[in-house]
Formats: sequence, C-alpha cells, structure tokens
Amino acid sequence: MVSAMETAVNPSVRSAVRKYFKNIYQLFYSILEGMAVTFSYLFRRPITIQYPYKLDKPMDEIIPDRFRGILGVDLRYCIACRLCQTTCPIACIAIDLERNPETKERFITRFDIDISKCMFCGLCVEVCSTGTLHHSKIFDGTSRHVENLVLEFVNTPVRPFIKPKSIEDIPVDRSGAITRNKLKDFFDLPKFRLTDEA
Amino acid sequence: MKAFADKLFLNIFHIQAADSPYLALWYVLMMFLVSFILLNFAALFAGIASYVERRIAARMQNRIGPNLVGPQGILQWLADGLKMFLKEDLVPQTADKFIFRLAPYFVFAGLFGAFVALPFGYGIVAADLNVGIYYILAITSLVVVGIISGGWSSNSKWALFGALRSAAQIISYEIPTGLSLMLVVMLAGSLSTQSIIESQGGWPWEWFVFHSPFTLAGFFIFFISSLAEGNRVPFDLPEAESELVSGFNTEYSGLRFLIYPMAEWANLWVVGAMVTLTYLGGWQIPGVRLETIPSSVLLFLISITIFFIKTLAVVFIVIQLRWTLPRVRVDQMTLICWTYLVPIALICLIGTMIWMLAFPWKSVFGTAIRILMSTVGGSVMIWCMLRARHNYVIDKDRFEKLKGIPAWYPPWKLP
Amino acid sequence: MKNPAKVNEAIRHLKPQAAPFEEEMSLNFGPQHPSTHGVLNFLVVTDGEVMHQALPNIGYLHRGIEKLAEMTPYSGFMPYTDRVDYLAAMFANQVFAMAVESLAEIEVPKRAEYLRVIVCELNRIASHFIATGALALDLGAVTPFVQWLREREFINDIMEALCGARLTYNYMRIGGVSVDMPGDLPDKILRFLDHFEPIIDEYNRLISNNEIFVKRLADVAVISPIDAVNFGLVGPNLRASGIGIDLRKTLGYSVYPDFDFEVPLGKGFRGALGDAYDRYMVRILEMTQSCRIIRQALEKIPGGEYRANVKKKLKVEENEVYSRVESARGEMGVYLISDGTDRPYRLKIKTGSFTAMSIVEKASQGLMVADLIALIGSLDVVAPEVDR
Amino acid sequence: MKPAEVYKLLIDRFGEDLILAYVETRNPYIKINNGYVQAICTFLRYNPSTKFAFLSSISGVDYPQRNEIDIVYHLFSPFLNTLCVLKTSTPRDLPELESLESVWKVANWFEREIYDLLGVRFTGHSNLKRILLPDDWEGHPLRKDYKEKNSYHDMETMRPDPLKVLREKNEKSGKSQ
Repeated sequence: MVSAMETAVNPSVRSAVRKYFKNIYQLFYSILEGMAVTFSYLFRRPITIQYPYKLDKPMDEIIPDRFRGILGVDLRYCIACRLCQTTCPIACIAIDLERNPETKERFITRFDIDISKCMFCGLCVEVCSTGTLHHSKIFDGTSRHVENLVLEFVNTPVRPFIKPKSIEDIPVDRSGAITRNKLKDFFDLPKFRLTDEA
Repeated sequence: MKAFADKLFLNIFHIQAADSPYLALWYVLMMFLVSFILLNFAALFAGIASYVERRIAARMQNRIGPNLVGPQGILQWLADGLKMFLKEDLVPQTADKFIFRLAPYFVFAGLFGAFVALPFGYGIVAADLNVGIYYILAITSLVVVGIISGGWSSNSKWALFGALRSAAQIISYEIPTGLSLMLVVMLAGSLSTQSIIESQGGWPWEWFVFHSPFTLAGFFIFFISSLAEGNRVPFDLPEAESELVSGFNTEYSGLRFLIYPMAEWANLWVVGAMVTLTYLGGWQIPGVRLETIPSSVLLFLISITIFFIKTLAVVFIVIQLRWTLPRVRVDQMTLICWTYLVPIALICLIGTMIWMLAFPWKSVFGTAIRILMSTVGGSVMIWCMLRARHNYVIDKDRFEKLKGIPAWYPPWKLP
Repeated sequence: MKNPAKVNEAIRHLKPQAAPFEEEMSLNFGPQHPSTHGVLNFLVVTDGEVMHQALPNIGYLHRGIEKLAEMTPYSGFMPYTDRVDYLAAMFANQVFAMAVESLAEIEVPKRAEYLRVIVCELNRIASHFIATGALALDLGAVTPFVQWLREREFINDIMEALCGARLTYNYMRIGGVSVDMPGDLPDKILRFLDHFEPIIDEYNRLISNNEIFVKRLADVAVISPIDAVNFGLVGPNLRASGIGIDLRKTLGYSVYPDFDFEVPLGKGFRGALGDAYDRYMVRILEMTQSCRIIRQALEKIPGGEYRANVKKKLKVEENEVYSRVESARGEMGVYLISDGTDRPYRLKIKTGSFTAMSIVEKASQGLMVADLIALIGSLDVVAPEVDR
Repeated sequence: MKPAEVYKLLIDRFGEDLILAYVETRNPYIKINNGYVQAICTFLRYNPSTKFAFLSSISGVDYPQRNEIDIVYHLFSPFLNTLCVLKTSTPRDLPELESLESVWKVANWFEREIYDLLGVRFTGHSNLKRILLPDDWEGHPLRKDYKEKNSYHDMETMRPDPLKVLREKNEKSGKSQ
C-alpha cells in the first residue's frame, strides 16, 4: 500500500503519468518474458525419473559407489575389534564376544545394528580396518515395526577373522547385490516384536 | 433452442410440435436432456482440465506429471474424484452447519448456470438469450455468495480471510468486467452471445479485439478481470495456499470440497469461451459467410472446432499464467482494479464510441487499422516464440553436456 | 475472537508491551502452515489484513545439540553438526572442525582447505536455491521453486558422488576431509557450472524481474542498517541492508583470501535499501560469486594430503575458542571450551537464523499477512537452525 | 586493535575493580565484574576507537565445581576486525546479571535462551521467558547436573532401546549361549 501511495503522490504529474504507463509496460513485458521461459520448458526433457517404475539402468548403477546406504556386515572378515561400536556416536551397534570355556576360542555371538537409530554418518565404516562393515546401496529400509529395523548379522556364533598369510587370500566380492540379498532377509522376516511380549 | 426442439420433434414424430398435445412434456424432456449434456460437459471438462493442467504444469517444471492411472495417467481425474467421493464429509463442530452445507451449491449453480448461455458453435447454444452476456455476468456472481458463506460458516479464521478477500475481489472486478464487455455490446449492438459472434468475422482483423487500440486494451482488461473473477493466479487470493493455508475451503472435505476445485476448472472454460466469443471472433470461419454454414455439415463441424481451438488456446494461456506468475497482494489487487483497469476501461468505452463514429467497420481506414493491429498482435506472438526459442537454445548444449542426453523433448512425446 | 481479555491474556507472555486493541484477532500462523519454513509458530495479532505484530514462538525443533555435544567425543560430534542446518550442512561441519583444529593446533592440509571451500560454495548455492525458490513459492509462483530444486538436484548428485550423502554430508573431519574427490568430479562440477550460470539469467527473467514479484517484495519489511546491526542480523540479510560484512573477506578464514570475488550488497535494487527484494537479490547475486570461487578453486587446487594425522581419540587441553564461518545464512559461530578430556566441556552454536528470527517481532509491525510470509521467506529462516 | 589493547583501554577507563583479568586462550578473553556488564558493553559499542557494533553471541557455561555460571559475550568490531570476548561469572544458586537489551536488541533472544537453558536471570529484560523449551518445563538442561525427567505431560521422554530389548529377549529364550 505504502509504495503505491508514494507513486500516486508524486510531485510531478508528468513523471507520475510516465510512471503509470511504465508500470503497465513493465508488467506486460516481464510477464511475456516469464511466459517465454515457461513455454520453452515444454520442449525440454523432464528431469525426474519414475522410480521405481521406469529406470534407465538399475538402481545400483545410478547410485554412486560412495553412497552411504544401510549398513551391511560381511562377518567373514570381522576381527571383533569393536572399533565400530566405540566410534558410533549414537551407540546403535552391539557386538558380543563369548569365549568357549573349554577350547578358549572366542566367538562373535552378536552383531546387531539398530538401523532405526543409525544416522548413516559413516564413521563406523571409516574405522573398520578389514572392510567388514560397509555401506550397501540400499536406502529404502521401511518396515512396519521399528523392531524389525534391528539387523542381526549373527545367527550362529562366528569365529573372528584371522589375518591370512597374503592379501590375495581375501576375495574381493563385497558387491552391493550380495549385501542386498542379505539384508532383504532381515527385512522380510519379522525377527521379534515388542508387542508379542506384552 | 426452441426451434431446434421443434425441428427434432418434427423429424422424429413427423408432426409439428405446436400441434402435439405433449408439447410441454416434450419441452421439459428436452430441457432435462440439454441440462444433462451441459452438466456433463462442464464436469468432464473440469476433470480433464485438471489432468491437463497438471501435465502442462509438470512439463513447465521439468516433471512428468500424473502418469500412473490409466494410459499416461489420463484417468487421474477420475481417481481423484472417486477418492473425494469416498472421503468422509467432515463438518466442523463450531461451524454454521446449514450454511456450511449449502455453500457449495451456490458455487455449483453459479458456474454451471453460465454454460446455458455459452455457445459452442454455429447455432449451438442451450439458450440464445437476448440478454446472454448480462445473464452470464449475473449468474457467475452467485459464486461469490457460495465462497463467502462457505468461508464464513466454517468458523475458521483462515477461511474467513479467504472469504472476505473474495468479496473484495469480486466486487472490485465486476466493474471492469462489465465495462469491457460494454465495448463489445456496443460494437455488436446486442447482448446475445450468438449475435455478438455473428457481428464479427473469421479473419483476425475482423475480430473485435483488433477493432481499435481501445478494444485491444479492453480485451486485456476483460481477460485480466475474468482471471480475477475466476480466482486464478495471479488473483487466487481467496485460496492462496501459501498464505491462507487453503482459504475459504480450508475446512471442507469430501464431495463438498470437490465442488470448489471442480467449479474452478469449469470456470476455465467459461473464461475461455467468454473471451473467445466477445473478442476473438467466436466460431467464425475465415472466409466463409454466415449463411453458408448451416447448409454444410462440414462447415458446421469446422465452426465447432474453431471455437474449441480458440477457447482451449485461451485456457492454455490461463494455465500457463498460473504456473508463471506469483500472486498479487490483496491491496495491490484492488489497486490494480481501481487505478488501472477501471479508468482505462472507461477511457476505452468513450474511445470506442468515438472510433465507431469516426471510422465505421467497413471504412478503408478502419480496415487498414484493423489489419495493422492484427499484424502487430501477430508479431508480438512471434516475438514471444522467439524468446522462448532463445531460452531453450541457451541451455540446450550445456544441458546435453551435463546430462549426456539430448535436451530436446517435444511436448507431444510422452515419457 | 470473542473475548479481548482472553486474547490479551494469550499474548501477554509473548509481549507484555503490546497495547490491547478492542477489535483484535489473534491468529495462529503455524506450526503447520505451508509457508513457515519448518516447524515455526507465529502468533499474528491482527484486525484484518494488516497485522499489528507477529510474535515468533520457536522451539518446536529443539533437539539439544549443545547438550549432546557434551556427551560426544570430538570426532563423533561431526554428524550432529549436519543437523543444525540441514540446508547448508557443510558450514556447520566446517565451523566445528575449525574450532577443534584451532584448539588442538592441527594443521589442515592445503588440499583439504580447497576441498572445503569447493563443497561449501556448492552448498551455499544449494542453500540459496531453497531460500530464493521458497520465497517465490510463498508468493504463489510454484515453477521457480521447482526449477531451483532441479538445479539443486545436480548439486546433491555431486555431493553424493563425493561423500555419499545428499543432505547430511558429514564430509569434513577434524584435520581435513573424509575422502578425496573422485577423479571425474572436477569435470562434473565444471559441467554443472557451465549449465547453471545461464540458468541464473533465465531464472531472473522468469521471476526476479517479474513486475508482480518485484511489487510484492520491494519496499516490504524494510530493515534499516541500524536495525540490522542492532538485531544482530548476519550474512545476506545484513548485506542486503547495505553493510558489507562478509566473514570470508573480513576474517579471511580458510583459503578464501586466495580467491577473487565480490561481496554483493543491497542497494535498493527496486525499492528502499534493505527491503525484502534486496535480501532476495543479494542471494541471487551471491550465487554467481560462489560460481566464481568454485571455478578458481578447481583451477588452483593443489595435490597432496587431504587429511592431517589426527589421533582417533582426540584429547584437547584446557582452552577455549570462538570460531566463525560465513554460512549460507550468515555468521555461524562455535564457542568451544575444552577441559582436557575427549569431549567438549561446552559447545555453543551461534546461528544466523536465530538472530534473524528475533527481528520478525519488530519488522512485522504494520505489514499485511501476505507480507509476513515474504518477510520470513526473505530472511531465509530455517527452523532447525533457530532451535538447534 | 588487538584484544590486549582493548583490555588496556578498558583498564584505563574502568580500573581494576571492574576489569578483573586478561586471560590468554585461543581467543583471549577479558574477565569483567558481573555488576557492570552493561556499562562496559555500552562503552565498547559506542567508543569511537573500538566501535564493537556487533554482538556476535552470548553463551553461558556452567561450572558446578566453582559453583558459578560464566556468561561469555563475543563482540565483533568490523572496523577493527577484532573479536572481543568478555567473560563474567555469576553465582550458580542465584544467577543474576544485567540485561544488554538496551545496548543490542539481539541480546533479548540470546538472554532468553540462556535463561531457558541455564537459568540465569537478567535484570531489566523486557520479556524473560523460556524460548526454546515449553513454559512449564522443569530444570535448565545445560546445567551439568541436569537430569531429564522420565515423562513430560505423560509423554515418555525415552523409548526402549531395541538393542537392549533384543538382548533381553534373546537371553530369555537362551539363544545366545
């Protein structure tokens, strides 16, 4: 209102008249320019992809390699150093070690990650020296129950990884697809529910 | 309409309708049939317009738009409507329940009533009222009653804001609308929609819009104020979703809510048709005299097509404006009306009067001016297209380099 | 409202000096409202379209990040800083890293500094996309916002290729950055800049020069330079009022002195100095400058280490520091007190949105309801940054 | 002008009773008497040789051992390009300080925040109310001895940790042996 009043009460009538028509001209000109822009977009390609219905290439190829998805664990290489557990700022990783009283052998009896709490910061992956813990390319971790989002990676106790003699003994097979299949099981099977207990 | 009913009666029963004892019954039957057709046309248009608008908007925003329901999402509007049907009809506890329930009917009646006097082609009009324009102006004013009562009765402050804005808006913009229609009425010498079209011609320089500089201004005034009356951007103040949440229809849900957007999209046709019939030559076919149209079915169909094309072009521009422009503020809205539209409309009214006397329609100078002005209008359109091309070309190669795919994607090609 | 006494009672705790009006209506603007950016609440005191005042009511997104910092080791706090301002997470990363580096006397490698500048400037552009686009969206123009979202998507893709996340980057580390950039990234960024620079021009034609848009913003919610200083406005909001303080220039932190760029100032582009349009336009102009900085940085970036050697369990001697960066929303400061342990004794995050929010109470007086959203939008307030 | 020079200027102007100490840290700070904050800040702001126009932030730090709360003012002068850090202490049991609202308007919200999170009362503040937390919140979270209540208005403030619940469940079923 103020601006309009100021333009109306201009000392010089002539400049007021000029401004009046300049306003009209500018309005039309700028609208035409704007419409030219929107019109030109009718001939440009839509940028969106129709996830998940139509994809040019599989999602794994679209997502860059460094993508920080849901954590995956390759237990074959876990040396049970617990660095990830201590590094995690929100304590969403739980690792249990148990020693067989007879053979004195250590076993990883638990490697759980609470994905509902995880904030995908990647600090645990950074400290993992063997590459056990890694980010998969999975990002849609929806589940009906928040309890299902606890990923349990140990079903039967596992022996910690012992460093092989040469580096060639470690096969490089940590591809996204394997992790994906692995994690899929965890999402599909309802592991436990808080409601069941009540 | 009456003549058509009589003729149809003659063709079916082979007796003059006036002779038949069932004349009144026949007329009532025909009335129901016509209103059925009109209502369905309006509702279908509103539905399809909603889909088309969303697709166009999507393309302007580098998106695809609704494309899942049916082939290319063409049934999206049906799905939306169905969803609205199935929603619970909530009435706020503190609302004035009677008026709250009644309000959508006003909107409905106000907009769909306008279709009665709108022509669709040569001789195709539900009722060729001799006060057609006046009737349309009057009945569309009913919409504001629905909006105000709906906003007020829902007992929500946001809805009240919307309703009061709407009142201010429609009251202001009735005046430039009426004044700018007066130019046309003056030129045509009639209030009937059909005879306004008949007094124009098929070629652009025979349209009223290029009759004189005054009518050109009048055309823009009419277009702008019909946008305002139809609550379209940049004048969608009553429902300004980023200011008033959803304005007057904030509290509505279900089928009652559906009426409001449906009326808004049906209004697109009313705006398009009104602009077309008053200023853009209606269904006139270039180079064909009026008397030859009824004799040929082909010409008859062409007249319908021309009217539809012109109307849809106007509708497209209205849609494009909506996705280009921001919204004006409420004081600017009234300011535009009272300092720009009304004075200019008055000047145009007087100017057209003088022009009509000075340069009659058939005079050489009048024709020359009309041709000149239509050329100017055409060049402005060409300039617009060139600007659009410039915008496209400026980013074409760079986009291609960035994404690795060509930027060209014609609008008729569907992803 | 029916009972004016009730209204006065309701607003009393928010503003005791507000004179009671007989015909006053109090309107809850938010927390669920399309144009409060995030979860904010304004109590709008009005008697029609013209407001008497809008009283901000914040705290809906308070997560106690400062308290969390006292329980988290230095290296583990970095992900939390992403959440301070999710639209420009890199700056919070940088300012925290700078604070700890300053305390622990860690030398950051040159390459890391350049990488930081590149990602920060990219992030600044991305943040200004949301600021300017959302302002246009609030004023009813939907298309510009979507256009900017498209451009922002390219930046998100770049960031994703660089550090694996699109929004909460957690890219910087104490003593450098987490990863070096992949080999094809400079080319990607340059291709994006080539595409983006003409798009700014096109965007101006689409909306910035639009007369309706200008009329909606020009002369609206004018903040005078005196007010701007008094209310502690920072960043683009301050510069829009004509005060040329840009910490990149004044402090010259990181490697910013190496680059040649200008600091756009508001000069009343289409109205009074310090109006909403100036705040909008300053952001648009800043994008161009950010592009310039990125181009120079990509040219000059040295090789070498990207991360200094820092102990995993970092312990810092008793000391304190206040480090500041020029975030997309202005000065972002971290006041850090260490006490010899591996976690901060006290960490205070000072953000630009917090002070920008406090001016709403004053600047909104006498505006219209529709102008309030222009004011909020032009101040570029991000709710989580206000509340932390 | 370096912080040390600012300290010298202040000492000359106010004397040792008001300006207590100059402490070298990363950002050296000047310890001032808690009763004269407003006077000192007004001086710093309007003195033509300093012109600390900007109040960058106000922070509060709780020291339970000393039984004190420190309030830290960060002033910035673009003319000198200097950051001046003023620090003052107030007793923890009855923390009270002068409000700086009359010097910088922005102090209003900063002080409200400190009142909210640390419980320091600012005299002369126009509107000293909680700003971030609800009005009926108990306690001041940034104090070191703050304990969060288990529930607020019958809403739980904690959710069960799924990892713990899982462990208990596994132990019950004897899976982890």
